[in-house]
Amino acid sequence: MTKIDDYKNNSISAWCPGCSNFGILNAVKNAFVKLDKLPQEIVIVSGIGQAPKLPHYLKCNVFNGLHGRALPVATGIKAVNPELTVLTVCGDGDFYGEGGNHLLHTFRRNPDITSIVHNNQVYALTKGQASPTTELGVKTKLQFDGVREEPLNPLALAIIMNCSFVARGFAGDLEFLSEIIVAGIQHKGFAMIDIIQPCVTFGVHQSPWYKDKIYRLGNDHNPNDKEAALKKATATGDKIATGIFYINNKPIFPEKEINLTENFGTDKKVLTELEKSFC
Amino acid sequence: MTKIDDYKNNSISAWCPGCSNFGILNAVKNAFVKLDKLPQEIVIVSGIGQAPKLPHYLKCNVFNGLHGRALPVATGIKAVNPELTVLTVCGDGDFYGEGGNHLLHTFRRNPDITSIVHNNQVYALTKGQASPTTELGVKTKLQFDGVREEPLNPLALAIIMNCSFVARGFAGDLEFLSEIIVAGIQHKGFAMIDIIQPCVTFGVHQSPWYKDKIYRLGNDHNPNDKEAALKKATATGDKIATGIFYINNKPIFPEKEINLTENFGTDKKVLTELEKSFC
Amino acid sequence: MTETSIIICGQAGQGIQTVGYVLAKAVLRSGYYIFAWQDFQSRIRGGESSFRLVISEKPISSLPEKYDILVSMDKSNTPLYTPLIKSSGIIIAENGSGENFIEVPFQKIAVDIGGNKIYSNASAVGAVSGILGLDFKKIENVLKEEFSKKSDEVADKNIKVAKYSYDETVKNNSKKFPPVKELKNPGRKILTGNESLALGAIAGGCRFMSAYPMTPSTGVITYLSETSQKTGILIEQAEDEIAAINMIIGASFAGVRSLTATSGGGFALMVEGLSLAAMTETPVVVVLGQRPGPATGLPTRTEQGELNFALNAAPGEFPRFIFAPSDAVSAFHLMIKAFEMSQKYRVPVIILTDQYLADSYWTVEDFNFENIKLNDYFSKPEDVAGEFKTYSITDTGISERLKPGESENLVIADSDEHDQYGHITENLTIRKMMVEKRWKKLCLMTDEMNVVVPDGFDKAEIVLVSWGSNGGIVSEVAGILSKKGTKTESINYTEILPLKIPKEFFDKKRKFKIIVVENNFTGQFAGLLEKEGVKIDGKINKYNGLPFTAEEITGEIKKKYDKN
Amino acid sequence: MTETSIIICGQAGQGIQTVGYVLAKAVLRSGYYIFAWQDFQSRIRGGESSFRLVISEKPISSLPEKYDILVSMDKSNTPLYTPLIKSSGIIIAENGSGENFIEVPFQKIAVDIGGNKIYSNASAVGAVSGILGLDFKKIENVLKEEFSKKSDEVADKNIKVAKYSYDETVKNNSKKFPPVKELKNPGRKILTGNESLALGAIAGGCRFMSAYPMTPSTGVITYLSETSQKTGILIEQAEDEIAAINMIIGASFAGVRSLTATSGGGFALMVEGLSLAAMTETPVVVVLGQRPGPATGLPTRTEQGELNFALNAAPGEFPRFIFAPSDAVSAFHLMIKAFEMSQKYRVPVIILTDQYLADSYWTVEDFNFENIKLNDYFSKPEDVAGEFKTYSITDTGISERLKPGESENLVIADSDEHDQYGHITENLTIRKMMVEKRWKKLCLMTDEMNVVVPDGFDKAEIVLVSWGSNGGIVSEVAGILSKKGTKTESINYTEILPLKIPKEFFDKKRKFKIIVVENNFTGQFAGLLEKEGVKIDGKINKYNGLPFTAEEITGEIKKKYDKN
Ligand SMILES: Cc1ncc(C[n+]2csc(CCOP(=O)(O)OP(=O)(O)O)c2C)c(N)n1
Ligand SMILES: Cc1ncc(C[n+]2csc(CCOP(=O)(O)OP(=O)(O)O)c2C)c(N)n1
Ligand code: SF4
Ligand code: SF4
Ligand SMILES: [Mg+2]
Ligand SMILES: [Mg+2]
Repeated sequence: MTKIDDYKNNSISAWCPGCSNFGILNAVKNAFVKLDKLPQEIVIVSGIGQAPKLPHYLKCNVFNGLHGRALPVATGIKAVNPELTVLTVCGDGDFYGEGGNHLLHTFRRNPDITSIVHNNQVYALTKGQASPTTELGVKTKLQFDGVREEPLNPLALAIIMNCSFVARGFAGDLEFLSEIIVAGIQHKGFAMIDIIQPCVTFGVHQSPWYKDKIYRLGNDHNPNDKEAALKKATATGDKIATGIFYINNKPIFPEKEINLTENFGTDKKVLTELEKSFC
Repeated sequence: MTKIDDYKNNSISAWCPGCSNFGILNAVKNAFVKLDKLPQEIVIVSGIGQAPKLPHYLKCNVFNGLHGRALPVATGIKAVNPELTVLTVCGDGDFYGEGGNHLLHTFRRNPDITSIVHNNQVYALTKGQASPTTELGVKTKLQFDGVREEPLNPLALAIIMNCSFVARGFAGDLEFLSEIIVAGIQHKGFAMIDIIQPCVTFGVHQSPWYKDKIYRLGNDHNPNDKEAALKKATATGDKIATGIFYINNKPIFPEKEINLTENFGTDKKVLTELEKSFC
Repeated sequence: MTETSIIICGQAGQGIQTVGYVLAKAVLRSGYYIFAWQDFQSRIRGGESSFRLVISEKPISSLPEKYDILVSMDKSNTPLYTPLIKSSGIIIAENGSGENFIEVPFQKIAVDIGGNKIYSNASAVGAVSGILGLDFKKIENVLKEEFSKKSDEVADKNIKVAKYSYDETVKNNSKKFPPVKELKNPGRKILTGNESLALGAIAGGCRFMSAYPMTPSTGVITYLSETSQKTGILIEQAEDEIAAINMIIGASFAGVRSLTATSGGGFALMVEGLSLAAMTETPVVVVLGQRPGPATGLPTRTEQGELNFALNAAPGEFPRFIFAPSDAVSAFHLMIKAFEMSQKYRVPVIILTDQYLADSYWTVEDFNFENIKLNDYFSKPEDVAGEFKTYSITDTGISERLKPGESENLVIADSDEHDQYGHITENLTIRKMMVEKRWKKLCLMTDEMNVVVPDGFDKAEIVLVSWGSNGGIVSEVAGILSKKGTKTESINYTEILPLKIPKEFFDKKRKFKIIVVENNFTGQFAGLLEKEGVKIDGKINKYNGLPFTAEEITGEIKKKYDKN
Repeated sequence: MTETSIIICGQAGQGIQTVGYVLAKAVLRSGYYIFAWQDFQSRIRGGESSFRLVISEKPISSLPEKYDILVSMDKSNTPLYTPLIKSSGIIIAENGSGENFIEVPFQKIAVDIGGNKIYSNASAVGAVSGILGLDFKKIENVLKEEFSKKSDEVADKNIKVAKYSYDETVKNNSKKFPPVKELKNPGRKILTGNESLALGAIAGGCRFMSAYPMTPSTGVITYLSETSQKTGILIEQAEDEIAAINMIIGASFAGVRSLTATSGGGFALMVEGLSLAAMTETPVVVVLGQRPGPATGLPTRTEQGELNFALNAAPGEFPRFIFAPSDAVSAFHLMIKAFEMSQKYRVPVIILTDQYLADSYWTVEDFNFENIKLNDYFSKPEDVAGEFKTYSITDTGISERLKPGESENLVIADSDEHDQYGHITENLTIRKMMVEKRWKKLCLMTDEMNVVVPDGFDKAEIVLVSWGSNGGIVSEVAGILSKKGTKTESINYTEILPLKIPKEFFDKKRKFKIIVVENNFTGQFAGLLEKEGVKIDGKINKYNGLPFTAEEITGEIKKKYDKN
């Protein structure tokens, strides 16, 4: 069995003291322990932002790519080496803003990867502009008159796009969050986990505000029921559900799981056969 | 009153003989007549593909831009000159594939433009690859083993994203289609009209196949009812609904409708005032 | 027959490509060399298009100014292409008049014999092969191979129609051309530049390709898709070009050789990804098939307007390889080299092609598969001492490479500036070290470059310099000029960056004139040489979307230098 | 006091920028010149950062190697910045020891006097101004202006704390610095490069800006957003950089001057849009704020690594303008020129800045608003004869322009190759004409370019050539070297493309050495000159993410040329 310390590295974090990102980091480590994944079996692909620095504070394989482009990189990795456990870690700007088109089509492609989205409703690293999930009317330096654009509902979007696994976590509920992450990783297919991640620096709401409102989805919610999932995802009112909203088992990409990394060079017989068609 | 001929230009079409694009072209012209729009009042922004050649076969202002990028161009035009009637004309690859991220965020931004999507379920101009709406299993030169990715449901996506006006048309039902286009243009906000556009060259299904299945949404459908709209949009079975699925009135971008094109140069008083803060 | 040139013209969708291809293959098998270029519009049906086929006893890779035979499948196309036919040439069409005109009722024969006008193409094939005096058996075989994929009946009908048309033409027309002879057929092949690139990718160990369709490069992924069941290469159409390059970066990071292909507009979208590949030192091979720009430009035409873009694309500074194949053989071998170099140096490689190279059919003597040797540039985990460093500082700038998951060693890559382990850093001393590490590779990279220079070329009066797909044309021009008395040599660059320049170019007292021939407006390759201090004596540029012909270049030189 | 230099250091989030800014403004109002550079990390809280402030009686735009005063707001930062302090310098901090150390309990004073440790900054401001002998009234005013935006109470408390700290410092320390005097204050301004660009955009008639946040350029849109109610400029944050450039292309097509701003990675995503602007001849102005690459690189540091990228970015060939401001005044005026030129020639204009220019505070004597004259380059619909042609062929390459919707004239633009009306064409004769039309503009465009050259510079021993933000530094170096006996001149390029080169550079017998100073590894500007045939005698490059200091360059030159 692996231990929390197996994933510990000695980097000094660049996150703000007290940030809820630390909670997510711990939940991720916990999930790895629960799954007994060796660091070498894991690849975390991340984008650019505060949240995407996460894999630098862990021990595992890491590809810290471009802002908005974690999904295709992760897809490429998993496509050629299905033995790896591949996750993405992104910010909400990263994942829903710059990277929106990849998300839309990853729902359709359904690679077997797990995406963790630190949804702090802000572009933190660039110092506080509105993200696609910022609420209407919130004023920022750039949205000087307040946000005019309707916030995007990631869960509803994922469900309507038949995403294979859709969940919401709360950075302040480490235990449940790590359970959700475990389930997401275990799920065969694309698992999107949106995490409410209060930002102590730029955030409109802080953890205590959320604590009152957040509840865990119970056994009465059937994640195979799309309609119910959608209802939960679009529910308005004072309560915020966390947990697994939707599960939709469907073929993954690529259908044949072959470790192509073991496959070096090309059979000259094949070449010769192909060549014939040109004679 | 304007007449059909007011929109006629003498270009020779590069579309295949018999293509259903011609039906859409006529429906668009009809709509302009019904709305009594002068050619000069209209701007059509298009992408790249077979369908986006449409504005070259019309008389109006035209901006034929890049593959996938019609929406932001149209948004920019309408933002600074609200007096113009701005449409986009795109292919399904153009609009849902390359341009997916703009679509996602245009739903949120809600500019007062009307988007016509020629959904022929194929990348026609590049000779027949799968588009985001091609059905599972369809074989193409590139999707040699058949399409593996789930088709995108544009209407459901639009509705869940609270798109301001969501409709489906059929290129073979000119009359109803032009009514829908009229309604879309009249609607204040972002109107997305997905049009079933059978491709005689690469298409899996042709017009007669559709004719049997297509029906017009009647008065029993209330487009203000989001749930009903979603149900219609996700309905499976043999029938294909056309008409206005969903209407959601909400603030447009930009909220203040000011014709900035009439506004030349800068008041030096403002500059002087701003300058003071740096002293 | 030593050389015959044919235009087959018609509307898009009429299948003139099939006519041309069947003829080309049959002639190839009679031991001739083939070169064929396709000229088409950005549309699916209708309009104007042509398949230009040159048949020769000698290797050939350029087009003539005027052709021997016009085969017109479409009335409205005939007048457009007639001006390209020699006065001694002939026109084969459904109807028309004049001395050089051969009337063949393609459609009538198709319907009468095959029962459907879709066999008009077979009828055209038959007529032309009759005129050429081709052994019909050759045509029959090719038709069988091509159409039995559909059904035996279709194949049969094609053959029947072709045969009828062949016999009729032979009967009704005294041959006007020296017939195609039966030469020795050493098993030559014809294939397009794109097919050749794809074959090179297979030979180069490619395991993953992702791309978004874009003319003129789509053929690469299409071929790899069609053959994927045999090769085991994984193919994925991406949602956009940004996804395509990021997917292959992922796959390459995981440990497999990966490819993408696009054109200028799509490449523009890949540029940020290119810099990601460079910063993370993840090998990628990107095919950039040029077409006339800016923006959408002329999607189906040819140009060499994106050399400077390829050289300088992407934020930040890093070394890269740029190759520009001249023909199908060169495309094949450079693709293999691209994979090898990108793996060895962990840098991006760009392969510049253009519509002329990508869509043309080229004759290949032999790919020499037996000489291909791929090297595995990954280290063995057991050879790694201590904690693994993705970006270890070495004398060469090249660091050891491991695959994630293969061993306990963790592989860490970062698009931020990073330390040797791959972790993000803001230590500016490390920053400086890393910039130097990345650039240190340049020295060895330059050693890998080959520029083929004719012996004693500096004794010539004129040295024509070209790059990429103009190689064949320019070498032909050199031959023509030399024959006419102006000693001319040609040097074609296919390995462009890091740039190597023959020392003779810098000789202040050199006697030869350097004339750079390029398919662009600004003379981009000339500029590259100038930057290094080479004086350019003349530039010949074409930018209307069409390839050069040898006659054209010869004419320009004559005009400029008053050479015979 | 003639010149004093100060480092204020601390963690991100501690507000050292406020300390520095308040001091800078107060000193400015005493008639001094200010220059301040900000050095920070890519994080929100913690870590290491500094605000470097130089106060001088003379204009100044560069940083010293060593500073007079260190103000440390954070214990862990103190040892990092202490090495940058002169041996005669002093350190002001909460605690420490040594002769040059002044202990000021920032936090204690903040809590005791203001009731909250957030007033520590005010305490630091007070202490430093005490040391500098600043008239406290000046500080009080600035604090009031800055903090009364929040509330009068906050302003008051800040003032109280600062005053207390000021008095204590004055009381307890014998002054070590010649005090700040009351010079004549001619109403100078301080502002960052980004603010200056934004102000230039307002003055240049900008009506629409869309951008996606990216360091170091975000400040441009932020300033325009903050002032939008006054200016009426419409601001929209885009979902990505592709949307940003396409939105401004749309707005510009509709008829308004439009702007976007980004950094290298975002610019990469705009490259296809850039070629769309070029092909459709739609004016756009794009600010490219450089930072060290490749890829994400060092987001908050400085570099000049994207000149070649800006020069060659985008598929296809087309002319463009590139400007690279040297300081705030230059940023302001070049932004206006950018708008004018892009409108006049209907071409894209790229403004190259870098973190050094964008984030630094520069002193501006006067923007001379009264001299700004904007021209309306649109035609009057009534002056248009016949059917309107968006791309009419003219002698200059410049076509008439109209706004869609303004009249019966239809405005048609196309990213495909097009005819004069703007409709898609595959006519290759028109293609050729259109390529030539687009390039014809180059001639007049070149005439618009200014390169400021000192009189008789060719009599110097050394001519230092730089571009963009290095102008001030390099001119200082020239002064130092000249004073030491090596006659040195400096030429700083702010108007880069189309490139104009002083004829003296080409003189084979020139006596002066050309040394090019750039913040990059490969010497990109040097390469540009070389391409045109200029021999470069030396290159000085820095690429660790930090700006040059004059001492550093002087040292390099000494090393290389053994010049004292
Ligand atoms: C192409 C590109 N555009 C913009 C940026 C600048 N950028 C860096 S992080 C960021 C936003 C971060 O927000 P989010 O993804 O929500 O992460 P957070 O910092 O909030 O955790 C932006 C816009 C970039 N690095 N690359
Ligand atoms: C950036 C970019 N990528 C790819 C292309 C090539 N391309 C042109 S049209 C097209 C697809 C057309 O499909 P669709 O949008 O569905 O239009 P249709 O032709 O089917 O009407 C593609 C991929 C391009 N022009 N630009
Ligand atoms: S800015 Fe916000 S989200 Fe980012 S590390 Fe700080 S508190 Fe956390
Ligand atoms: S390819 Fe299909 S969609 Fe395009 S014009 Fe032809 S029939 Fe219409
Ligand atoms: Mg965020
Ligand atoms: Mg389509």
